[in-house]
Amino acid sequence: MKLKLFVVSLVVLLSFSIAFAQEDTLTVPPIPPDSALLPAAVTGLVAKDTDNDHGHAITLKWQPSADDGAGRQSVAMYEVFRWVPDLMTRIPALRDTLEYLKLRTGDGWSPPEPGSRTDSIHNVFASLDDAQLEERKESLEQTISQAIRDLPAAHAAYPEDGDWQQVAVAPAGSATAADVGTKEKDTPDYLPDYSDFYYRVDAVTADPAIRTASEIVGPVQSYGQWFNKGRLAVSVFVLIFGLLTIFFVQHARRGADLYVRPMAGIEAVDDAIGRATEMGRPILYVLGLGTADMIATIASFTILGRVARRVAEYQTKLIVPAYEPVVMAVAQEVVKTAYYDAGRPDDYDEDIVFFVTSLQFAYVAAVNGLMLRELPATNVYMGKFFAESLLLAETGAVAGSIQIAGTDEIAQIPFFIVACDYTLIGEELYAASAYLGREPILLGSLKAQDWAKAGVIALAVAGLALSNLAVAYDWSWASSIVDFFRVVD
Amino acid sequence: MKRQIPVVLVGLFGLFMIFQYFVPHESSEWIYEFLLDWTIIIGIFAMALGLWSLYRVSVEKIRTRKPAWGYNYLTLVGLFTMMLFGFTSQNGEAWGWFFPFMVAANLTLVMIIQASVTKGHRGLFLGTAGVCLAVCIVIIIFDDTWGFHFETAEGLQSTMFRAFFDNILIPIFATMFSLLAFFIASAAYRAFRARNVMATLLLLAALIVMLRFNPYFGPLSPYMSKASNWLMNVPNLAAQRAIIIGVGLGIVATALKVILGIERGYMGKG
Amino acid sequence: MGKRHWILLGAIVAVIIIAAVLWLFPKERWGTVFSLLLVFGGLVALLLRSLYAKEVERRIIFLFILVAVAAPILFPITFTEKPTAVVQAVFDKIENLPSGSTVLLSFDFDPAMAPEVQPMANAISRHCLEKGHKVIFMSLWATGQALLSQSLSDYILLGFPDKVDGVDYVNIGYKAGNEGVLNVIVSNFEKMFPTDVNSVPLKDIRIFDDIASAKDVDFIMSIGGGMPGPKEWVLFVGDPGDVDVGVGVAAVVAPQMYPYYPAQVIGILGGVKGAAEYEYALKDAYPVFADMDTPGLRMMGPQTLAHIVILSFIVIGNIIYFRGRRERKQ
Amino acid sequence: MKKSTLIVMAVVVVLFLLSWVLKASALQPEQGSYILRGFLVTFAAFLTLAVMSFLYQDNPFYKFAEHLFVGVSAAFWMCMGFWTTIVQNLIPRLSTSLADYFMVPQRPEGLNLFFYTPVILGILLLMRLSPRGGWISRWPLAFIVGTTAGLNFIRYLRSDFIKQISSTFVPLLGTQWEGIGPFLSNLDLSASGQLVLLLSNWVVFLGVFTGLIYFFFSKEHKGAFGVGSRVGIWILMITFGASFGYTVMGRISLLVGRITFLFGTWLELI
Repeated sequence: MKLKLFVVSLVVLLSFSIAFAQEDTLTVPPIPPDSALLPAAVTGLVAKDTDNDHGHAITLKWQPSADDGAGRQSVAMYEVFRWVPDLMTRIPALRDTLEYLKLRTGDGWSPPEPGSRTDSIHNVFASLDDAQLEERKESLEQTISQAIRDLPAAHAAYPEDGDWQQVAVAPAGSATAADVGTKEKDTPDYLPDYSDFYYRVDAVTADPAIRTASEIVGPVQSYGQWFNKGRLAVSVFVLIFGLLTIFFVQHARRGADLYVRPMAGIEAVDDAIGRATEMGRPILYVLGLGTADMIATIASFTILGRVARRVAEYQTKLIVPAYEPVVMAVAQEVVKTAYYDAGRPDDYDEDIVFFVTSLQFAYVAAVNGLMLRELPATNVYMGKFFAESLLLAETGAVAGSIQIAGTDEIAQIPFFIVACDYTLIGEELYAASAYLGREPILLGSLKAQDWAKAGVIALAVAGLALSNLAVAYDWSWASSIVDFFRVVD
Repeated sequence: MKRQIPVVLVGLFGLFMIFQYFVPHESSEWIYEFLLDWTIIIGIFAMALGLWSLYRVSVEKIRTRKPAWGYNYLTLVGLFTMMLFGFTSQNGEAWGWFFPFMVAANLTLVMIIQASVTKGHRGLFLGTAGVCLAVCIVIIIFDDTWGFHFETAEGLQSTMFRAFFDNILIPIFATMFSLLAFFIASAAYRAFRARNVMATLLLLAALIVMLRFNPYFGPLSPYMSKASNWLMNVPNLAAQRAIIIGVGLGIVATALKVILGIERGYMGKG
Repeated sequence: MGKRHWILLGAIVAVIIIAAVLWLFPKERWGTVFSLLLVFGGLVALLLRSLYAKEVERRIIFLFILVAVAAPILFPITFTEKPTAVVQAVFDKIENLPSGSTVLLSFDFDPAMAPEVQPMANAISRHCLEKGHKVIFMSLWATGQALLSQSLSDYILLGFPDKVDGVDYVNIGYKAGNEGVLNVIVSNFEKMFPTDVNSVPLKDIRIFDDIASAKDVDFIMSIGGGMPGPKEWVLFVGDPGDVDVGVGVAAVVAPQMYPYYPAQVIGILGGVKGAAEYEYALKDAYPVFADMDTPGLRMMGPQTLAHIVILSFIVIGNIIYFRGRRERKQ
Repeated sequence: MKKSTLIVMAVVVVLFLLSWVLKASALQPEQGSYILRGFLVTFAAFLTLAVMSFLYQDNPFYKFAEHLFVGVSAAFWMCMGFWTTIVQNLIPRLSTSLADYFMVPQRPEGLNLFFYTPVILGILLLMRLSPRGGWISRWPLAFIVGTTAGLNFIRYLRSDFIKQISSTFVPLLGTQWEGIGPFLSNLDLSASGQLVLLLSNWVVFLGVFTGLIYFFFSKEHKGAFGVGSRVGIWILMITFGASFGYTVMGRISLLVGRITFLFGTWLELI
């Protein structure tokens, strides 16, 4: 009997001491039901700052437990724990209180429902007047921002005043997980950079109570990188293409004669302006539905500049209805300069370029009306076009205008081809500005574009050959080259 | 100087945007997000420019008696009315003096337009405008069935704004769009003629795809749809890719030229 | 024969045909038969006329299109549609996600495009809700927000009276900024959408408890056809955020989406045809939807007739061209 | 005005009034302002028909719809921009009292004085309106163009260029490959689906190859190069034809939508 009592008290004492000993490190049930069922712990746990990111994240790697997919096959998943200082868990509560105070001091506040969480906060502050509330609010704001500043220090105090929290879960069979926080200080998953983090990984069985913790790793700090290595391929392209452009532009500046193939649509522009002058009818230039930040629109501005200059020289009338105010502002600038350059500043009128409206079909309705009433000799459509392309081009055809179009919007090219006299397809739009100006610098960049295309073809052929051979002969180095082009986002 | 600074600005911001792509660091992200927000906000300010241009060109058309000038009153009244609807809403169920207010406000606008387009009688028109404006102000002060706000805690509240949207904007917008059904037929009729190899290819491809879901070809139908799928998926994929690569290159080259200051057409110098 | 004789002959033939139709067909088919006769008779007449190389005036083409579209609306004709692989892929994705997953549906279209893409938007919304997914509705188009709210309250939610706003679905509406909006939400929803359309702060909405950014969503479906639209979702959210994106697009944009399929886009619904196929798949899989309104399937009648008219005009145009060329040569 | 014009006008007015009365009386049993709603539905139908009349020729009804549309849509777009961007996104970052006034929630990150910068840039943009300060408006334009040029440079280089190239890396010889395949696999025209698959891969590859050749600007399209370029433009044309044919469906749907409105909502025939 005495022995029995002794054993029982010993067990109780032992379990207490285990519980005490584990309080700092474990939040799992203190007594493992049967140690024989416990899975083997993961080994070789390594925690590192996640690469190629802005910080606020840690990547963990480990060797799977011996009972994961082998041995007893009891591991169902891995749970990643991070040691979190109490200060960090206190911040959301402080923030809730602050939120309450903000609502309370703002307009249209009504008391919360009894028994709710807000109600318990409300009870604390119920008796305070407005001035006191304001005071509390300000001090609380300061407390919170101070707490956020103190986070690294609190982390450094490990293992004092803190607890383990689960931060990520990985399925069985995995050997890596990431603890990704945000950089937003006012969100609960904020993860401060340059703070000492400690991690451990639990191998968990189907019964969540049966688990084994790994060794604790740390301290490890997260920080942002200054270069994303996953984007190396892009940077190589940027460099090559930039250098090519600069090289050919310099080459052209030195007076090299560069051939460009004839393009019917471009040559038609000059004829069209002459035709308009003869007929005494205006030229309609439509910049499309793009905004000023789209490159197609920027290319269109350049073409507009050329056309406007020619128009100014011939003293023909130009009409440019704009879809977007910023586009309008830029186009006015372009046309104005063209008139000045042509030596006819007096002919310039601020209303050559005007704003219509920013709703697609309202714009089309107005431009269609314009076409039938002003009967332009020539319609030029350059830039971004959407569904309205055919509406514009068919109405222009009915009005008997010569029509020249250019867009990089693939879906609309067929309609322009069908309804217009000349169409610039895709990249031709971007080449057009160089063509019209015949400036060596711009032609130089065309040359760079062609070289890049040749490079693309070569790369595609090489890549094709490589990926084929890699499949056929199982070459891993070949696929690693192919992988180089798979850009990390 | 006046021309240089913008070019420098373009280069500076352009280069930054390129660099930030490779720099995952927080500070670069931070600036990047700011810049994106800024461009949106600046764009909104430009609306004032657009509205002013619309107003001036419309008034100019009325003044110079351009073809269909009379309709420009309609444009301006529509603009002004919709704008007032956009900034006002009912406080309760009753309309009160809201509609008389709208009439008076629009009369004010029309009188101001008249004053700016006529040579004589300017005083008369301005005087009338003043009277109408006074009526508006009186209504604003004494009528509290509606007020100057539009969005409240419950979301969009202006009944008339919604009514105009549903019954004027939507019908015209959708009908304009539906005109494409007619135009696509007339364009097909006019252009799809086997004039040369290119036109014939265009024609044949269009025919095959249009026949794809026609149930009247009996046993041939599945082949029609397979052929059209093949066309859409294989040659189409190839051509799209060629165009996309070309366009991508064109965009990249143009963007680079803009950033490096080689291409200045958008600044009126090219 | 003079002109008068032709008219007389025509009148007699017309009377005979009308009498024959009235005699041969039941009353409820008269409308269909007459409209078909009108369209096809007219086409045959134009075909005969084209042998003399006489051009057709464009207003006549317009008239034919109008009749070909209007007639099957008044007197319906319907067909069955089997889903193709690209459509099935979207259906399967939604079907195979575990119930309770979060799906983001973006209504990136305006009233004008609505007839074409609204049917698929409705069908997909219904599918997601029926499957028990949590749905976030939004729009990148100013004109899309009103449409979205309207179709939610008038069609989609009618079949799901027990779904709770903020728990089973949420409508966060529209923000200006086009792809700028996408750039922001790929890392943070709340920054761009502080509240939903009812001004409820996002942090008080249950769906957003574990959804901080578009990256956390299980599946994104963008329905639209312009800019910004499906393509931007792929480039600005799907790719950088590594989220599965499906797209529903106007027929015109569909070929443009193919290069992104299946690496960057998991499936494509193209135009009414895509909607009709999806509706068919949905009806097939869920008996609940047996009586569902199927605008996509319904619209295939006018489609078929209008296609025939356009094809006929292409043929007529070519006959005119070749006859004309021969005459010119002579 | 011609006599016939007046008659048409009169007929339209009479029909309009008739429709209004009938529509309003049809709506009567329901609650709400049925006179207004009857008017709005009739007006929407009138606008639909007015726009469709453009197919016949330009006419006063179309002009009416067009000018109204321009004005109302410009105001709509302005109001939406103001309420959604300025009020909801900008104001909460600038001032607490303004945010309270417009009843928008405070941003979590609170005030941010950096957002005065776009406001200042926006105001600089408005300097265009003054004849002397126009040059300074180029600064914000330069900011927008520069930022987005850099953004587009990277974006297109990556998504439309490098990605498209890397997706061309497909096996032309191997058979165990399963990549872009799923949509090609429904192409079992013959017993050996693999053969078609392989053929398709070759077509894609050659299509991209020749398509790119067509876009060469600085080399004369002669000889073998000329043949490549010709094949390239043929493949482009096939694609455009197919794409045109594919679009027809969508455009017809739009017309179906409008006609459904006329027959259903307005005339209640279906």
